[in-house]
Amino acid sequence: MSKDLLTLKGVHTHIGAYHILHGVDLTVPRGQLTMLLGRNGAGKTTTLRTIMGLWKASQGRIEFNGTDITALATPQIASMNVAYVPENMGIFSDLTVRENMLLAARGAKHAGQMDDTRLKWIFSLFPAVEKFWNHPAGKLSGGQKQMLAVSRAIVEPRELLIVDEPSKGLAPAIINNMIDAFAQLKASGVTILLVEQNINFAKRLGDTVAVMDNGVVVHSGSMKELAEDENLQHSLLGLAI
Amino acid sequence: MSLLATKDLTIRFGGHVAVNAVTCAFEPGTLTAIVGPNGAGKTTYFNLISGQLKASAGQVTLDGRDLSGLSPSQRTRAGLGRAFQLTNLFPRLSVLENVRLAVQAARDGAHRRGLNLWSIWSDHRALMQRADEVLNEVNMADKENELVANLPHGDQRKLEVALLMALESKVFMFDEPTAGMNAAEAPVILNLIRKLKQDPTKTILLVEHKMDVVRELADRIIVLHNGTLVADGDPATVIASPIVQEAYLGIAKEAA
Amino acid sequence: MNKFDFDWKPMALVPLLAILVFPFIGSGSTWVTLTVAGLAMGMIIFIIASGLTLVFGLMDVLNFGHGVFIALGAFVATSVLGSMGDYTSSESLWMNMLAVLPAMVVAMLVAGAVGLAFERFIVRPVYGNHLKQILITMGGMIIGEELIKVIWGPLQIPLPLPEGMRGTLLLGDAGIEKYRLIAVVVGALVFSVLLWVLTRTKIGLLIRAGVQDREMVESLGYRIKVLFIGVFVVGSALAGLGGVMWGLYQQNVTPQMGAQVNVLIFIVLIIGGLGSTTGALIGALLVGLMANYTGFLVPKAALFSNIALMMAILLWRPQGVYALSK
Amino acid sequence: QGKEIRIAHIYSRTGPLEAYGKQTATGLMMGLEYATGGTMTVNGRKITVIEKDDQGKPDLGKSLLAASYGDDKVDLAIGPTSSGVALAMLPVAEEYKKILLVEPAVADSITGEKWNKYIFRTGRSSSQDAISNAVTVDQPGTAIATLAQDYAFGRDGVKAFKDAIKKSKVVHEEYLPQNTTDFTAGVQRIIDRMKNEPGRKVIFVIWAGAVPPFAKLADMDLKKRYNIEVATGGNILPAMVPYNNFPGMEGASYYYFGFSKNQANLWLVTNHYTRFKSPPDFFTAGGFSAAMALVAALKKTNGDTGTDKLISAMEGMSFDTPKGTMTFRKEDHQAMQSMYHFRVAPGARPGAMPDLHLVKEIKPSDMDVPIRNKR
Amino acid sequence: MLARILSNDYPRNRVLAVLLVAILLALAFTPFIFPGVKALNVAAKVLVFVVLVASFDLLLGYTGIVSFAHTMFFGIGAYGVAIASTRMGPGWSAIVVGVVVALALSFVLALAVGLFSLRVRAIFFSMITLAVASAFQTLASQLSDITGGEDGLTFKMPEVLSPGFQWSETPFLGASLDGRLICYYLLFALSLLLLLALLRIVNSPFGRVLQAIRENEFRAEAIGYRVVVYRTMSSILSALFATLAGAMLAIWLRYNGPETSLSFEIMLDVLLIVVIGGMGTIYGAAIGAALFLVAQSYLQDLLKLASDAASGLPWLSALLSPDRWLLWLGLLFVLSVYYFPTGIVGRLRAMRASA
Ligand SMILES: Nc1ncnc2c1ncn2[C@@H]1O[C@H](COP(=O)(O)OP(=O)(O)OP(=O)(O)O)[C@@H](O)[C@H]1O
Ligand SMILES: Nc1ncnc2c1ncn2[C@@H]1O[C@H](COP(=O)(O)OP(=O)(O)OP(=O)(O)O)[C@@H](O)[C@H]1O
Ligand SMILES: [Mg+2]
Ligand SMILES: [Mg+2]
Repeated sequence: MSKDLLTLKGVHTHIGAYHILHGVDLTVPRGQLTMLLGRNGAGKTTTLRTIMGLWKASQGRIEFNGTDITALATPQIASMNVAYVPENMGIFSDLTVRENMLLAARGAKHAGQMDDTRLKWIFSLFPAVEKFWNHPAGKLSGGQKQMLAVSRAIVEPRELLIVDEPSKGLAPAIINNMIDAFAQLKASGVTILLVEQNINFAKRLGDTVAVMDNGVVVHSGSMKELAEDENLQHSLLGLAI
Repeated sequence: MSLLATKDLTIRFGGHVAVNAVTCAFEPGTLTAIVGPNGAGKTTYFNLISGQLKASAGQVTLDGRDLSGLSPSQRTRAGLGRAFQLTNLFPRLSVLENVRLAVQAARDGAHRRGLNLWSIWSDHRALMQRADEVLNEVNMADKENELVANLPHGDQRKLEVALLMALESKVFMFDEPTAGMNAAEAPVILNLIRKLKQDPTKTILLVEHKMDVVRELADRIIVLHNGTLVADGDPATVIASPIVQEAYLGIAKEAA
Repeated sequence: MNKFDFDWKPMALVPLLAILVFPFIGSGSTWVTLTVAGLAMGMIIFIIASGLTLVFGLMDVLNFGHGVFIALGAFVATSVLGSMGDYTSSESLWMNMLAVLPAMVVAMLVAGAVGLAFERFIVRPVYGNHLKQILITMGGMIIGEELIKVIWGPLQIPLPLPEGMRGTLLLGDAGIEKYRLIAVVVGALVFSVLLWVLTRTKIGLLIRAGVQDREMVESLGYRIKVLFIGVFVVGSALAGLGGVMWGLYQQNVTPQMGAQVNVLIFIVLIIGGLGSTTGALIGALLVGLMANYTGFLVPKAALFSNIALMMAILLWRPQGVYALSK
Repeated sequence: QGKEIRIAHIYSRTGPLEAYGKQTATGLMMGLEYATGGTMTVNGRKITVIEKDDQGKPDLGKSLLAASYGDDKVDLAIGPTSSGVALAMLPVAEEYKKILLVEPAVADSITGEKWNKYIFRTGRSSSQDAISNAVTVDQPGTAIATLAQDYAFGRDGVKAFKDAIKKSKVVHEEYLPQNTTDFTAGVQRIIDRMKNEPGRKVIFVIWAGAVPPFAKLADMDLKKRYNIEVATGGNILPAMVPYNNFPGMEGASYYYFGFSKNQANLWLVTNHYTRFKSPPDFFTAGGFSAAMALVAALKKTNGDTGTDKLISAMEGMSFDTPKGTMTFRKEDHQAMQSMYHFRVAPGARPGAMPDLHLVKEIKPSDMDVPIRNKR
Repeated sequence: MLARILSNDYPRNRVLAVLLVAILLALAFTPFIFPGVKALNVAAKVLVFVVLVASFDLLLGYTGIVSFAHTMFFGIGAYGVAIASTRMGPGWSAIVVGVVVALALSFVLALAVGLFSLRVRAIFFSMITLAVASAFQTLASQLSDITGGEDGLTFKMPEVLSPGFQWSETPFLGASLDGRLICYYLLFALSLLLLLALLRIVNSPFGRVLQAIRENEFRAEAIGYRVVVYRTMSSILSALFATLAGAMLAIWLRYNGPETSLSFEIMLDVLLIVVIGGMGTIYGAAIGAALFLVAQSYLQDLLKLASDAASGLPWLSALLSPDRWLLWLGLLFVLSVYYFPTGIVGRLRAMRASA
């Protein structure tokens, strides 16, 4: 078993006529939380979508757990025990919160079969999910939808969790809960790949970090190193903290 | 005199009271931040003001005029401008066309808004000129012929603001304008808001979860919690108040 | 929004309508004849519409070509039943069933198989785009009708009802055709199976979710493509079954018979609300009853009874009687 | 001389009446073959038939006819299948001053108010249909209810039928939308009206199109329950299959292959069997008759296709057809012809080929067909 | 000058411009370059359909409303002229009265349909219009005392527009100089005028708002446009133009019936032409109508040639039989969605963009 759960080597992605990713190299070490940072439009979301098979890599190789998944279809990738929270949250607004959760729980045939203790844990992190259990998800507020999206991804244990900007639109208190949640998941052995704009979030959770710009990874290393080096932060992310 | 005011504004969804008797007034030349936990009712409050939702009770007044019963479009024409939490533009039209539509909407009288069919014979160069001006103000003139769908996220948010400027609204309502923007991009939007703030005739309402932004921009903060207005005052006091510390910032850890 | 506050109002519409018209009809036996026949007709309509509740109601595919599968089912039935003269001419209902059941199965298989091709070449490129769906499925329908003409010829083909299913049962002075009772049984069966699958299994949820956000469903690990193909095939097969029932009812099949009921079944679905099997049943029953009542009371208006009914329902509930929130 | 005779045959090769149109075309070609003794020539002039598809669309038929006369320079035209198309075509014949031989469109107005002198018709008219049918049911003490589609064809049919009724009385007229599939309500209205009538009770059905009510009328067991009989006119063979549900039912038909024993019909039936493995149908006989009329006229003019010559040759002309001798009435150019009073064989089996017995040939002299045109 | 005529909306592609000019010239000189009754009939039908399709494009391409009731207004126009000419006798006053009454009726109906459209979802609206249109067609055939029922109405036009009117005995370049020719050029002028008017409308401030509504109805309302009003107005305008197209058809055919102007088949043709030509581009209507109608009119002739050529292969020749022309039309529907998702105009313009 290799050290890295997920590796991307020289991945290129085209969307229609646009060439978006220009040879992304990325490794996600097993059991760690990897942060993917970068300016708007750097290609983070595209990278995650390419991993999930939602865009097809036109060149390069993606390996998960030693298997080449570059050409696999999305459902196959997801079935290899991968959970994904997309940037637009992917809430099924016609369905109730309960039904949304049920679909994410692949093992359960009906709501009664979902893991109770795990649900309790999710409810304690995101009270809104419990409160609106039987409501159509489309009626939730922006932040509540975000909570539901993350809850869905963690309703069953997964080996790899890929999350695109989970803190967007969340109140500070809930962001704290979410940080706790990721910390607990990590402690239970889950590998996490996280895109985040919230730099505090990144600093508190990240083990390793990769920074993208213009469709390539321009820096990778440990989070600690980046957090301590303000110059590096400035040149990579264009901000002073 | 306050420009915009709400009195006992309330809405119920079934048994759930999303906004509960909120009474509040907003002065011209000020920026008021609205904060509160997720699901507190901030967006819903905006929806009630701009007319997207019908209030169960209470009223909204602008310049002393009661807006109850007016449609969203009528409220916009009365001077309420609103940007949306999720970007909401005309994706397959060009940047210039997007702004021009707002300019056209701002012109008084049915004639200008295109309803008078004789206007099909008239020239509409003036509309284009004004649209160009607005795009210059937000530094997007170079992208005027791009389709909005092809713009990066940040530019789309900028365009949202440009539309409000073109509408020449008196009240500007921003719902998390920087959501999903990183620390390097967000300042562009914030600068635009800052620029608007300098106009003493404009009233600005801002919903935002990033406390550093709120702290820097707001003249005043109001706090919604479970639909009720629970705090109102200058930024420092409100942020320090126990309700914000606990329910919102989660310092004492116990969230909605 | 709680699942316990059951929405009973639409259910009351059917008996309400029946009771309301009673004073206008006057004669009890006439009323019984009209009502029972109308309800049974509703069941037949439900059977031919049931496939579309899946394809249009759940998958949101505006399939104008649905009628072709109805016609196809009916034509297949003429071929199958035509070769089983001994069974169809028997007076025994059970012997007849031995002919009709295989006809149904073969019709469903053929329609399902054609549905598979239809999904692949006609529908797949246009998921999510109603306008293109209209155009391309229209094209599919024209092609299908023409191919039926190439295979079975342009002439109408008689599809006589097996002996044992003919005739009328008498309830006092009121009469009800036997075949309609058979349709009620088949309809009830289709309804219960559909309802069970859609509400008691995850399939219904998955389809509804897949229509809204295909990518997300795939990201959750479900093979939506296979699911959609499956649903489309089942929808087509149900249309094939509907074709057999409809053909036997008319005792006569033509290549255009599917296209002729297209509008009717769309109306039924709109009344019922997209995606609701129960709604579709209520819609079908209302349409069946309404046609008989207006046909009896004001025949001139019978032509518009469906449209008037649909308009009235939409003014009451713009999404149909049982709308999924949208 | 020697120049070919060009004829346009405009009919529904496609569209709702495709099946009818194709029969006419077969009949026409076979008729020409028979009438010319297989030479396809009259007086040394070869007959060329140009076929055109009006798709059942009046506007298309109209422009096809104009193009036939104008661009293709045909000498005369035959067709079309549908009455609507025919009515749209009539003025074109007048504009181009060329003959249009109508077959098999039935509307009375073709040889009635919309008629012009270039129009001839070999097909039967609605009146001929209605009158012959009236002859078959018209008995003293009979109460009749009509069941017809609610549009011009149905209403005119009922009107003509009523005009022709002498001894019985029509007690109820039921009109249903053209695309009706559930007949319960309409029939219930008829039952409510008729169940207390004394004497013989008949529902007379005038229905065109794919979904005739016979099967459903049969399933309602009206005879058993209320002693109500059903009667209707003839049709193409597949449409008459449901008639077998009513053994003994009577009506009048334009054609049934077994009824006529003349030379032409025998030739038609035998040759049709050998070529198509089926008996000739309704419209095959029509096309055949049109061809025979045409050849008879051309023979009379010695192959001259001048319009005026042809008109004077055809007015009052008698000619042989599979249905016996027909005569173009001088006044309105309608072919006067026999109709057949039929009875469904007592032992008819539902679902099988329609089995009709001839009761009586209704001769032209038995029918008083009114002249409706203004000449 | 040209800019003003074309309302600043140029073809924006050289091939497209050439194509348009070619169609314009071909239509202008049809009677002389393509002599014969059939060619003239096809050209006249193109003229009528250009207007009909462009008016539908205003609704579908620019406002984003899918309505199947468009032929209803087409039919009203045709019946207006037909009924007035039948009742009042041939003459210009009959035409004027017919057109005016038809426009008024269309106005009222379009207003009602337009207002109803706002209560229900878009696809529901389409299905409702489908039902209404089919009911209207049945109604037209039932009211046979007025409309002539299934058989329709055959009537005469004023003397100058009739084939009987010869203003010169000697044919010019193979075309006989008669009333038909005058009638053709009347249609030509009307068609051009109405097309340019539609171009004006879609490029006016009003037209821009329609596009905004198509793109994002919610936001259009939010920036101050009352969607109801614009939608209704667009429905009415497009209905009025369709009515005029119907009147043109009746004037040309001197016949009208339910099949001719109300049938669902025409609706489908219109829909297909809009898509083939390119939605949301008035020019697409012109190109689509010309190509489609010419193809449709000669499809059966073409198939006959093909099936004769394939007579060696019985099954192929059966499929190619002219009687199966609908099969090929159906295939055209399918292929056009596959290969012309943005229509001819969209295709051509995209070529320029990527070149
Ligand atoms: N569907 C698309 N078609 C064309 N270009 C696209 C599409 N989606 C994304 N892009 C472009 O690809 C580039 C990378 O986008 P991506 O969404 O991956 O960036 P990101 O790093 O996730 O940015 P953000 O922080 O704003 O979410 C951007 O320039 C964007 O404009
Ligand atoms: N149409 C609706 N029907 C039912 N409930 C609704 C509806 N709209 C909003 N709600 C409920 O009202 C509450 C307030 O929602 P709102 O969107 O105003 O929150 P918010 O303060 O903007 O939150 P966020 O910060 O997450 O955007 C939520 O609990 C939401 O579920
Ligand atoms: Mg992103
Ligand atoms: Mg909000």
